Amino acid sequence: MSVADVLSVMPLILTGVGALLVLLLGPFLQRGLVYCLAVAAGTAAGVWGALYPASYTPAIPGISFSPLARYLVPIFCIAGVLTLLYSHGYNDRHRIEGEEYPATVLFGLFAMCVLPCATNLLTLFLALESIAFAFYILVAIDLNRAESGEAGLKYLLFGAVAAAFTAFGISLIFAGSGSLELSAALDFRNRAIMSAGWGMILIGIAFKLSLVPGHLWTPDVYQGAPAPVAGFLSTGSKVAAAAFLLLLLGVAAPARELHVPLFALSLLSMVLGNLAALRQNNIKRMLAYSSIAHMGYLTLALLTGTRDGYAAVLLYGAIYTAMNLAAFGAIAALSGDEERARMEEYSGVGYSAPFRAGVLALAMIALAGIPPTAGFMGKFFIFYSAVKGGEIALAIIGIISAAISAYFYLRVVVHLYMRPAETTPPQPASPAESAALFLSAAAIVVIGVFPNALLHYLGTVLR
Amino acid sequence: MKLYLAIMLLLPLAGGLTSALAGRLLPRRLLEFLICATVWGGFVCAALAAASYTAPLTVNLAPWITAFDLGAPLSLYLDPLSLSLAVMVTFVCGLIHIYSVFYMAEEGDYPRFFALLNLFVFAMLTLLLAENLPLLYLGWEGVGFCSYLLIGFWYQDKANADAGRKAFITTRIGDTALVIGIAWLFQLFGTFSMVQLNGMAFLIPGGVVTAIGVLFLIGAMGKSAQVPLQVWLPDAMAGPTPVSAMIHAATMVTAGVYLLARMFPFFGGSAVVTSAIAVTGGITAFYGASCAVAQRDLKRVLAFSTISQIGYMMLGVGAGAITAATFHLLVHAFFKALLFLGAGCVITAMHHEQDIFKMGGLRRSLPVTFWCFLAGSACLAGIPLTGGFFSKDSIIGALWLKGVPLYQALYVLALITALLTSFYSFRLVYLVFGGETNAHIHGSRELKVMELVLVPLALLGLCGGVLDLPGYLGGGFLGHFFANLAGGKAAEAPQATEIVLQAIAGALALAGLAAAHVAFSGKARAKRIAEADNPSALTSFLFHAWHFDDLYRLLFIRPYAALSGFLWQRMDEGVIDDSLDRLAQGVGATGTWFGRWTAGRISLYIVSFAAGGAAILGYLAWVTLS
Amino acid sequence: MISHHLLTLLVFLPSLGALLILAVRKSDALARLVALGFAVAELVLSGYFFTLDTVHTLYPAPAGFFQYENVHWIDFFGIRYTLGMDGISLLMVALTAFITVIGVGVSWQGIKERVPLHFALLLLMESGILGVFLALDLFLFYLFWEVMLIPMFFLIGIWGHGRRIYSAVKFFLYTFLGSLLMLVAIITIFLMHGAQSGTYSFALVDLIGTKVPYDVGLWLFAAFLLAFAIKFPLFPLHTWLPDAHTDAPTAGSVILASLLLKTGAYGLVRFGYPLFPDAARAFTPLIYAAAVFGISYGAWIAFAQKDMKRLVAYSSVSHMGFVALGIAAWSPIALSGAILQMVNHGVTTGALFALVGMLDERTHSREIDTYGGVWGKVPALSFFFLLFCMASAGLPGLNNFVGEFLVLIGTFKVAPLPAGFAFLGMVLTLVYTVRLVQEILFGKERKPLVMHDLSLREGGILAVLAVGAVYLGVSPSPLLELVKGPVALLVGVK
Amino acid sequence: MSIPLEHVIILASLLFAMGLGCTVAWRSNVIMMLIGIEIMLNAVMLVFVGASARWGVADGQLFALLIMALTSAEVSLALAMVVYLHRRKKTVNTDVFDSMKG
Repeated sequence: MSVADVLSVMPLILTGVGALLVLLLGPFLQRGLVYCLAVAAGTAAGVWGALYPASYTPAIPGISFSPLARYLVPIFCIAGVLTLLYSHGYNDRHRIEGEEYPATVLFGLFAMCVLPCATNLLTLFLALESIAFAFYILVAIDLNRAESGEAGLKYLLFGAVAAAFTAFGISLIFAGSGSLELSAALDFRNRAIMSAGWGMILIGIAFKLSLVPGHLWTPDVYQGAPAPVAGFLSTGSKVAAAAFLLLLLGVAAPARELHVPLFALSLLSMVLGNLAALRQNNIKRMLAYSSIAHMGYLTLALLTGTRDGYAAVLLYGAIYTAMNLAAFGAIAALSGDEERARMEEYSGVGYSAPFRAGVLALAMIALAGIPPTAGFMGKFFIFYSAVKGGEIALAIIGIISAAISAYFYLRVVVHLYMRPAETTPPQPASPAESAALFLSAAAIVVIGVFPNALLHYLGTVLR
Repeated sequence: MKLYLAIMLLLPLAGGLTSALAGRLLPRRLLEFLICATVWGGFVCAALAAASYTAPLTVNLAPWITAFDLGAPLSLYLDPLSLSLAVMVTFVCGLIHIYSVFYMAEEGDYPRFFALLNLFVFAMLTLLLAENLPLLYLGWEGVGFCSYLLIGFWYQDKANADAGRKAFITTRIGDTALVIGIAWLFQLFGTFSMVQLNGMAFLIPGGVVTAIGVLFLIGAMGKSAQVPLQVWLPDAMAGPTPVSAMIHAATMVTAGVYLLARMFPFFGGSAVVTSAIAVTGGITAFYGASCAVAQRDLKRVLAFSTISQIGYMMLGVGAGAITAATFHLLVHAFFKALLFLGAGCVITAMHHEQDIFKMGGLRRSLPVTFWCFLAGSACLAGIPLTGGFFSKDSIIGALWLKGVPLYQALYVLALITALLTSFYSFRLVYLVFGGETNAHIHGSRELKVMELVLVPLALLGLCGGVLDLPGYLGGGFLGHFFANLAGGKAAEAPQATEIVLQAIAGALALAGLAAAHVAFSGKARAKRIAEADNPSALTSFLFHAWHFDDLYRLLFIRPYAALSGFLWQRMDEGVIDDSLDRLAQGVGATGTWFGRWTAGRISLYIVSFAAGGAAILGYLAWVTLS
Repeated sequence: MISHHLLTLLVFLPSLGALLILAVRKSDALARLVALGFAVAELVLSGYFFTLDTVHTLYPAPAGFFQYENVHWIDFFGIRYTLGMDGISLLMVALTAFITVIGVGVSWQGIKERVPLHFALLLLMESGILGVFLALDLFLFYLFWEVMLIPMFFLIGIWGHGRRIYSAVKFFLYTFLGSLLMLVAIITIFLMHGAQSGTYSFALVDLIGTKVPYDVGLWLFAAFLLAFAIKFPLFPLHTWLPDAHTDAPTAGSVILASLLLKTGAYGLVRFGYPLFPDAARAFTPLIYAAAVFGISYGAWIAFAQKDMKRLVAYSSVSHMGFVALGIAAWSPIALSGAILQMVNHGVTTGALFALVGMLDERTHSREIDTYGGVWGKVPALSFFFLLFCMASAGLPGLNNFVGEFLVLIGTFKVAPLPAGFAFLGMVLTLVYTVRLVQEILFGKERKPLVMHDLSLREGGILAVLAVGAVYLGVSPSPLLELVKGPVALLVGVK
Repeated sequence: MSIPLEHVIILASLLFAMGLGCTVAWRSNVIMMLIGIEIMLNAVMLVFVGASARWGVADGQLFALLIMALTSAEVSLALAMVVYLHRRKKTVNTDVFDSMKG
């Protein structure tokens, strides 16, 4: 293990050590300082990840800082850092104390950073489950709200079942190919066992990506979890799950027998997610259903099995991260002692808190896929790759459901700007929140208008 | 020449715009002077143009609509037809403008009135002088628009505004046919120039000529108040009397006749079209006369007589006697303007009472009006040697000379109508001016001036015959002037025939006079007045103008309004929009139903998940193992 | 340098103004002034393009375009930032700049709340619409196409009346749903062209040459047509319009009617027909039917309306039918007429909405029943009301006549039957127009309304529009000359 | 190797299905659910160990060991949560915790 190896896995070290440090030093430091430390670790990991050249040679067994990792690690780090920035003020107001929160976030971030670096199934699975573990804790961390614990229980039980499926799938792949290398997943000599393994993995991932019918936990967990956690969960964890599949697939298309299951998952998720969100009056549940639908789009791109499709998945991951972080961040920043849950509670907020509401509105417009936001660019890429990959029927269904989805996103905007205020205006936002919101909003706009550089980089990410 | 024509058009336009935009800022006298001056200026231009006229010519003023091979420039065409009508229009309108100044002396909203009056003259001259059909249509609609607003000038009374609306919409129905005709012509020939089109009819099948001719005829029906589009004209009398005189008697309503005369070379070759025109004219002439017999409102009598007289002009066109039709048009303009203006004097004097059964004895209190009105009635009735006699007779004669059964039948109809015309003309005179006065007369300085305007018109009406004397009296000016027009040269009849025909017509006119005398002079007059309140069934039928209004209300207006509401509330909001709303509701409800799956119970979640997994695995097993 | 990017300046100048207004937000008066300043500057700039008679471009421009910009943007998909201006675009741009000034003018006093935001949205709207009229890259076009929905959504939703939120959402969803399928079609033709030629490009000039199999072309054109027909709006896809128009604030209605509807027609002319000529021909009977039916249907329903604004809204359905008819005929005269009619309808209907807005500001009622005898109270306002009603009814000498006449004549030449039915619309148009005039201006006062006549600002707005209406009616030739070249290129005649 | 891998997989599948059945059948009892999950993971480990033996590599055994660690962590987390929730509602019936739905 040379210095170069150490340097190449520096993001992992930074986040991992950061998590430990936060946990150890937490009792002795001021609360703000703890968050600062966590943010610093996350930022450093992200910057390092973005700047350090990627290579395929494993730094340590099972880990290599691949181009995919170089693309995803900064995204995860941004998600983690923004989450921390949102959380500070939020946790203050909601009396979520203790250093275990930033430590767990950093731990989750660490696991996320490991995932794209994985070179074998074992690391991959462990990373995936570690992420889940972090979120089991984070979701249930708000002891003042009964929903938080309830959501944690549901997530944990459901997650454990799903993890069992994934693990069984991996074990079958191992049984079929005799190897735990990533390439083993594409070794179809033993077709029956391999398909069964892939089917199991698919089901497990359907849970992670909240694809129908593994989606049922999503609304409950989003609602129950603290808003920043829900934001982190909906972005980091989902992108990681998508990356899990991409790592297994490389640049190869999914086996042809998987086409129908993937098709069904995508179709059901897009339609059900968008429709169920239509009249949802709880904003976080609405975002949960929207999440389901968006993961349906993602699956649509994946389904095509083309480089374009995979690139679209990766781009969409980044864009979706920006959009959802902006949305949940705004929700967190607008919350007082309690979160604004119902839509009505956002009435008139557009004028009492113009910046935060503006970011929320922007996020909604982006989620609806309206240009010139990144959401449009992402959807465009997805539907482009779908049409190019021959999935025209599904693309049309998806696009119609996306059009319908504009309704519930706009409902939020309607409440923000077009209805008289019903609740007390929110407190002023902290600088950290403002900065984080500004960052995510800027990302939405910049990726929406100038996606070229990112797109070109994506071309090099896929092996 | 170009200058004359341009100024002739621009003066009234400028006057109208000035009055519309700055009328309130100018002193009233100045404005009044201005609007009269513009029209008289137009007359001077027309006269100068007539003086220097040598041969038909086209004048290009400016481009208007130009797109690819479509060209509709602002170009004017001067030929005997347009020239003579332009002179007449400017002259009659000039007189009526002067009359209006005094008639409307007490009106507060005078700038609007004068603006519309002047704009009307502009539009009418455009209509007459237009070289191409779109420009003609501009004038055509322009006069319709002015007429609409002038009928409803006293807009606060709903009836007036309704009358204006009725006129506008009814004529628009005809106009639409006209535009379709124009479009068709352009499709066939690629030009709008009437001069060019008139020489090209032979290029296309007769059936098409007929169809286009019928479309133009429908257009003319609307504007010239011919059956079945005549319903608007009687109501149009709601407007101020000078308006009725100028627009709804002398000028605008004859536009249809003008159009058909102008395009006659085009469809003159189609017997169907000419017959259709003639039949329309014949029926209308009879219809108008029959209704006029039973009217009680002074202006409505005149309105129906206008309908009837224009029917005669149509008959003339239908018989191919363009000269005769134009002759009658000109003379009619004089005497009908005269009658309306006389009626205006009467109405002013009678404090806006228009019921002829409530009038009487005015021959003493309004002697000038009486004599002029009498002259006008004589012309209308066609009493021998008046202008009306010669002009009407030349049309009736032309019918007979066609020598075709259809036209001979129309000849008989025209004679009956002539008898009726004479009867109702003098009925009117007897009722209004006969008997003894029973009302206080409102005399004023304005009334004196108004009466003065009647005199030149009366003279022109009486002596109008010299414009085109019959052959045995040395032939006429118009006949020569129009000789080069297609259809301008009327069939020359032997003088003996002509004299006989005129004798018959003259005798009938005198018979009508005699009948009116018997029925309405002296004691009989009082008896008729007493009877008037319980009219017979026939009188009532005629009084209600054959119930055309009721029929149309039943057939068109009510269903239109009902269907309009139906389309809006049942179709648009009920079916189309509601189905969308329902669809949206349905989609939303489906969503809520989907949402119910997330019931909050983890056991259900896991069962669903396991079921999904089983389905996928089952499918995979089925695919890989089969 | 800047002279090569005039089009960019043209498109984004209003956005700049909007950002400025939002950034300052100091006082309402300042916001108004800045908005007016930018709108007028934009109008001047668009006027400047009329003076450019020669091809003046840094980039090789396709035939007919005298201003052109073509810059790298998203190479990954072959998307370029391509703006181009020909006679048709110029006309639409000028209309947009003109109507935006009017829009700023009519909302000068009517908008009392959140003034800076309102004016910023108006300017953003202008940017979006200008982008639609200038974009020659299909992706860019689509982008602007959607962008312009957002400001309108806010305008209706925030400052609207009645069921404003319902209307705003309906407007948005309806148009959004329609346009997304167009996106699929755009992607499809892009991929087909790429497969055929090897170069992937969204540029219109490239895509026009694509060989599209007939049956695929039908589907693709249908997707385009759906998007455009909703904007148009063609029967039976028009039901968003009465709601949106009625509930929008005055400036919103003006811009919606005058500009937004035109984007549909423009899209069909610029993209729909040229990209899929064969499919378009196959769909022509359908468009004829929708157009002709819409003309009569809209007019007929307008007659029954109780709300002035709704009446004018339905009249738009009717009038835009003529535009659709002219496009469907796809003959030089009809197409010129349709393009001219877009401008005409923009001026006339914009003016009518402005007038209705002015009446509404005075009496707070749009119910026709509350009015009556208005002429006696506010003669100047009534004068303009009558003028624009008559223009709308197609009185010759005013603007609408020229467009409708050209459309009808041109259509009659190639398709007598649809044109013949469309002629009947002329009568129906008059029926409802005259009814409106009658009930509002004439008759006796039905309710005691206190009204003051036009202010200088209102008079100025209406006078400018009136000059436009008369000018277009009397001297349309220069504008027809302007569109002649592009139309000839589109239709394929010399 | 005396037992073919197929047999191991079939056995493990049965085990997995039974575990799943356990989680599903006792529906709401959280303890039974955890036991079921445990059985499912045991099935996974069985396959790993079997496959390791079949292919002659130790990777599978390693994986199995780590799954053991994973399960213990999971169960401890779950039980902690159960205790926490039990304090609130005095029950281990998960379906009682359904305050969020729709």
